[in-house]
Amino acid sequence: MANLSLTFLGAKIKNPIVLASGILGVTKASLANVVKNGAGAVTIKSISKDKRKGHNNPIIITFETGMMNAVGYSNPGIDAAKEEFANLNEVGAPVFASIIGTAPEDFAYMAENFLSDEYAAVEVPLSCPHTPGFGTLAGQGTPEAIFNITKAIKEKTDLPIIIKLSPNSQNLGEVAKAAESAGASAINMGNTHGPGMVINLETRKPILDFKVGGVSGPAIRPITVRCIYDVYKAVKIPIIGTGGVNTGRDAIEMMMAGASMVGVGTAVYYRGISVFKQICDEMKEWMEGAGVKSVEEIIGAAHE
Amino acid sequence: MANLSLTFLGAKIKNPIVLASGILGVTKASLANVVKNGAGAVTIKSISKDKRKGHNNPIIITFETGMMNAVGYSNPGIDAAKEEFANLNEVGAPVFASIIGTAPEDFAYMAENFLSDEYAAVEVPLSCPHTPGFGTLAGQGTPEAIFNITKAIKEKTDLPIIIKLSPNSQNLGEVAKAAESAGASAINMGNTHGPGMVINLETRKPILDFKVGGVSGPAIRPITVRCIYDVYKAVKIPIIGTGGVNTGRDAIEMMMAGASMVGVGTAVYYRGISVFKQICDEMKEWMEGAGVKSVEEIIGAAHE
Amino acid sequence: MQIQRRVEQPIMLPIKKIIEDNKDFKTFVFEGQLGAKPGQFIMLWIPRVNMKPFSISNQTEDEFHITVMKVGEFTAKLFELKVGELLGIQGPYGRPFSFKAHGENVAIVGGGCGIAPVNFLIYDAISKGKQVYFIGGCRNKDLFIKADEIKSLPVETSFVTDDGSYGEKGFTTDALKRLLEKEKIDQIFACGPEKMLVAIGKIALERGIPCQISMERYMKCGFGVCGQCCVDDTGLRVCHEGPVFEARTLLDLKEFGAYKRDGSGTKQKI
Amino acid sequence: MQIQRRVEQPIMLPIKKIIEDNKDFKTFVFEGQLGAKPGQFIMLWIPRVNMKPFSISNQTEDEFHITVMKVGEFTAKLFELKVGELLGIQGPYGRPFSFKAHGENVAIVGGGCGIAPVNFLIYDAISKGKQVYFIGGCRNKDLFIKADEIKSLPVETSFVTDDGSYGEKGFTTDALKRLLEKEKIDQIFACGPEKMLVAIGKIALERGIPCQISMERYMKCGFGVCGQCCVDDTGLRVCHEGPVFEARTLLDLKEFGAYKRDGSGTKQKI
Ligand SMILES: Cc1cc2nc3c(=O)[nH]c(=O)nc-3n(C[C@H](O)[C@H](O)[C@H](O)COP(=O)(O)OP(=O)(O)OC[C@H]3O[C@@H](n4cnc5c(N)ncnc54)[C@H](O)[C@@H]3O)c2cc1C
Ligand SMILES: Cc1cc2nc3c(=O)[nH]c(=O)nc-3n(C[C@H](O)[C@H](O)[C@H](O)COP(=O)(O)OP(=O)(O)OC[C@H]3O[C@@H](n4cnc5c(N)ncnc54)[C@H](O)[C@@H]3O)c2cc1C
Ligand SMILES: Cc1cc2nc3c(=O)[nH]c(=O)nc-3n(C[C@H](O)[C@H](O)[C@H](O)COP(=O)(O)O)c2cc1C
Ligand SMILES: Cc1cc2nc3c(=O)[nH]c(=O)nc-3n(C[C@H](O)[C@H](O)[C@H](O)COP(=O)(O)O)c2cc1C
Ligand code: FES
Ligand code: FES
Repeated sequence: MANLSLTFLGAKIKNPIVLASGILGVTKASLANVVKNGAGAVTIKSISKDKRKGHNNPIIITFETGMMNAVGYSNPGIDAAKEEFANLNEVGAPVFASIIGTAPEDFAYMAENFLSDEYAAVEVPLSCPHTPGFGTLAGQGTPEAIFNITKAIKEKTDLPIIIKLSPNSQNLGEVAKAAESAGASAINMGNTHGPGMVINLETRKPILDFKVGGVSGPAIRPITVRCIYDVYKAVKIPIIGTGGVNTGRDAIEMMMAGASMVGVGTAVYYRGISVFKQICDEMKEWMEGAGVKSVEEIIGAAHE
Repeated sequence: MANLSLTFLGAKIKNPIVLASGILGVTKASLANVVKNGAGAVTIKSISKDKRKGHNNPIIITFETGMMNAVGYSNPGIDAAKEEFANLNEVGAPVFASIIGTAPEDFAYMAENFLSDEYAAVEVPLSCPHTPGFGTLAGQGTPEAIFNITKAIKEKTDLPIIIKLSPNSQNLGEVAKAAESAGASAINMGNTHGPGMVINLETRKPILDFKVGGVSGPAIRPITVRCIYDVYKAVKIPIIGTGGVNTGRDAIEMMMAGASMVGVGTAVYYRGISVFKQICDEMKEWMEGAGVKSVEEIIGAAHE
Repeated sequence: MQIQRRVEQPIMLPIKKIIEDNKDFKTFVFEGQLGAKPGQFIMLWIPRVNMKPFSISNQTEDEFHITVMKVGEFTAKLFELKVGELLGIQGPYGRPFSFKAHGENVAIVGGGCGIAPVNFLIYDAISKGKQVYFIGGCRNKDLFIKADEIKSLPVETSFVTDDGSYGEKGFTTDALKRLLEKEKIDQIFACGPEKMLVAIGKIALERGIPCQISMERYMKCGFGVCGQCCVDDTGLRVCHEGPVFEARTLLDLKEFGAYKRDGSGTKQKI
Repeated sequence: MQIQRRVEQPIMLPIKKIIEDNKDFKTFVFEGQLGAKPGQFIMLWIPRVNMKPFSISNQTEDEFHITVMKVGEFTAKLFELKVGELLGIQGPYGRPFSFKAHGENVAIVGGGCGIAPVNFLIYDAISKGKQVYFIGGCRNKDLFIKADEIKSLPVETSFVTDDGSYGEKGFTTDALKRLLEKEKIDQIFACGPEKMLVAIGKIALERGIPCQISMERYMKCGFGVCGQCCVDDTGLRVCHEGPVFEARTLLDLKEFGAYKRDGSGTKQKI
């Protein structure tokens, strides 16, 4: 029998599929529901110090080949979120926190005051393409910014730190190395692409209220694969490959490019909430056909 | 009756759809065939001083939502190309040249020795993501490089210069302004995205011989639209919007974002060579329904 | 005209007609066959303003209706619009009401705003040959919607108001209990204020009568991705596994009748 | 097993069998139903080496063949491979040969390497109840492929070699002319060296006999995008509007029998 379990950042995980941040991650109950539907680990929706309303609706649309979102980091703020995400053992699988801020101090504050050892790790997206003050719109994607923010968090928490990168980074290798050298334990490659824009012809207006939004889903998979491939060449820390995975085949492709775990978000739209189980079943089927016993064997296989 | 004709860089063109460089552009006869199939203008495959073999095959693959190519600028070199593209009046519509080089001097050489006033304009891709020595792999996409190359060409030709940009440029506005201030007459926004990678699971190897390739087709449209929108805000010179257009609806969306003409390449794969006529028919149908008399009315309409 | 949707983007339709139900309610009529079922909702886009969920309050061969109560910024803006102006329609979304194959007598309970979605259900029930017992409740006469319309249908109706200004004085729950004593009811459907829904659900459960309830939660995407509408402790998505649920499913929820979350995810008491 | 393709990417298949036709030719057999028609080709991928076009030389319920002549780097590499090794198959591509609805007697002419694709056509013609007159030509006996196989079929055969070492001495054109004098031929099909194809096309045209010819040009994508295989002066794509064309279409081409282009687009005399 093909074995999907693996060790990631010291934790034993039953399969490499992790719920990506921002999809079905508003409540603990929803995370538990995702685990019931087959995910090996889950990531909470990103939390900031202060409560955020986010952008007006529409915040998510789809187009012929993918999805676009500009949620704008809506979240209830640190206090309500701490209450929401307590007793995480009830979720049934490792939970990754996700924290955001506009300056290194914010991240340090979040690390100190929000995190707890109930989380398996903390993920830090420095790569959102559609929220002013955050991510690439705030220059958080440069090697310097990444180094400083990672360091600031590292001083305040013992949790493994996962830095989530933007596929737009001009020199991904450098950017990933900056995270590694500042003490990050893993890279999440990566966030949404673009941003993109879809215009409604009748009104001649962009549809998303923020006009532009990060692109996810099938449209972005090949570029994500290349990004993972580049990061794998540059750093030794493990990678969560995220972006456009819809099937077991896609997940295996990400792992061959260098991912140890595979993030899944938009696929919930295309294949329903049981997509986590579906992907795992498809991976097992492929592994059995190919004679691969443990999923850990194929990590980085495309580099050989 | 809806009118698709427009004036672009001083030339009267029967419709805004232009064949993108590198698709069906190896021979003059092929360009004429594309015009017969409805294109308003055509662009030749990019030509370098010396003959180039390009990358080994596969140079083009498709994936679920688009296409990836790493042709590697195969072309017969300046002398054979001059012979190939003579008597361009036989093509039946304006022809844009496309020249490439590894240094500003190469571009100057091509401008001086390859171009003729049979061309309606010269396009200069500084944005190919998959050919060592050229485009973004050679740093040709920075504002400085764009400025210098445009200047060098400008000194050697009186043809209008179209600078073709990469969607990856971190600051598109700046990059477009560099071209404008160096004397470019138009921007082509843009080249392929990524690059991306598709891995064959059985062999655990990237499929494209160059491993990575530029992404085109439906997958990239929303990001292209946003890029056009950004460039339109930054410069006064007209824009050719290229990337992911498949239908008349898509072409109108590009024009509302700010494009004066719309490049079409990969759609030949999805809808056959008559795609140029199909797109024009669909544009006319939409214009008639929306009461738009001239296609020039909608350029940049999404900015109002 | 069949309204076709390939992607989750609004389709622009002109407002065909506006019916002023009363001072707080308007019904907006659009042309086209939406293919919706009773209990389903659409996301309504006022371009560059916002997009919010509204139930389909009726549907014919070539028209569909939504009935809106003015409660805040978005609905106020909507009330300013005139016939002919374009609105974006996205959907229909969600799990609809569904009739059991056997069971002639159905009780349909609508409280306040909740009369809108069940209005469509009443028409559907009639067309399927059900005997409909409708119970409508409101705070007072002025707030009632669709009362005359429903009265004109082949339906047994009873109306209640908190102050007795229309129909009997009392609550829908009282009326429902009276009905259940008199008639053998095979299935109950309800939509309205959540406290009322809890009470109705309990009445049905106690008596072992199948009951479907439509509930509301803050929605953003409307199609099951953002997680904004998930309920405790099951994590079910109101936009996708709901908005219509079996009463038992809802009564088992920790948050049903107790609290909900706003657009930032912050809990609010109900 | 039906081979299914959703995207233009190679599907990996193990070599099931290798037949050594002669010292320069090998036939590679793969398992699976490709759904190809005679005259169509596949792109064959040797992983991380290159990908090149080859015609389907036969197809049964559960197998298909390609027959390859060793001429350069890629084909030499291919000749080193063993049964069981994986090759990438992409396609089938191109416009196939097609029979006219009426017309019993068909002449099929294969010259050298061109015998490969017409081998498949012969089987197809027989299964459609045609009377097949096959003319095969080669420089000498040692280069012939499929001769014994074709001879064993219910087909009238005539073979010619430049040196008379197999069949008669002479060219396929001579044999064709002799055949046309003897029999009423309704349709001619041909594949082989381009100078031969020009001559055959002319013979057919002069006599007003419908004639389809398969030609080769340097191919990269194989599916009509790159433009590498376009011919002068029509710009038709050999990979897409061809490789099988009506003889008239080809004889009208400026370049047919005169020149072709290599992988960089540089013209070469034929
Ligand atoms: C499935 C569903 C069906 C609905 N059907 C109808 C209907 O048929 N008729 C009708 O009048 N109303 C309906 N609503 C409620 C309607 O969406 C809100 O009244 C409307 O969004 C209020 O917007 P506002 O800006 O005017 O008010 P606000 O001032 O923003 O809010 C007023 C109240 O409306 C609710 N609300 C606001 N935004 C949302 C949102 N995005 N999703 C859910 N609730 C929200 C909240 O409870 C809030 O307290 C429905 C809601 C849901 C979830
Ligand atoms: C539609 C079509 C069907 C073909 N069917 C067969 C077949 O059934 N059996 C067979 O043996 N050969 C066939 N060929 C030719 C075959 O593709 C070439 O022999 C092969 O590509 C040679 O590669 P190489 O590296 O061994 O030789 P090289 O040294 O690269 O080239 C030798 C010659 O092969 C031709 N060639 C090389 N590359 C290509 C290419 N990409 N496309 C077209 N021609 C090329 C050129 O004429 C060249 O001069 C076919 C070609 C086409 C276009
Ligand atoms: C609706 C939506 C909301 C998202 N919100 C967040 C977020 O809050 N934090 C974050 O790090 N990434 C966020 N993302 C990005 C995803 O985590 C993921 O990186 C991206 O969608 C690519 O993966 P996918 O194609 O599997 O969806 C969001 C994506 C979507 C579609
Ligand atoms: C097969 C192929 C070859 C290409 N070759 C070139 C080229 O030589 N020069 C160039 O400027 N762009 C080249 N491009 C990019 C296209 O001109 C165009 O910018 C891109 O494909 C996006 O448009 P599309 O989605 O309509 O194809 C090529 C694209 C493809 C698919
Ligand atoms: S509103 Fe987004 S999941 Fe329900
Ligand atoms: S081989 Fe590319 S168009 Fe024919």
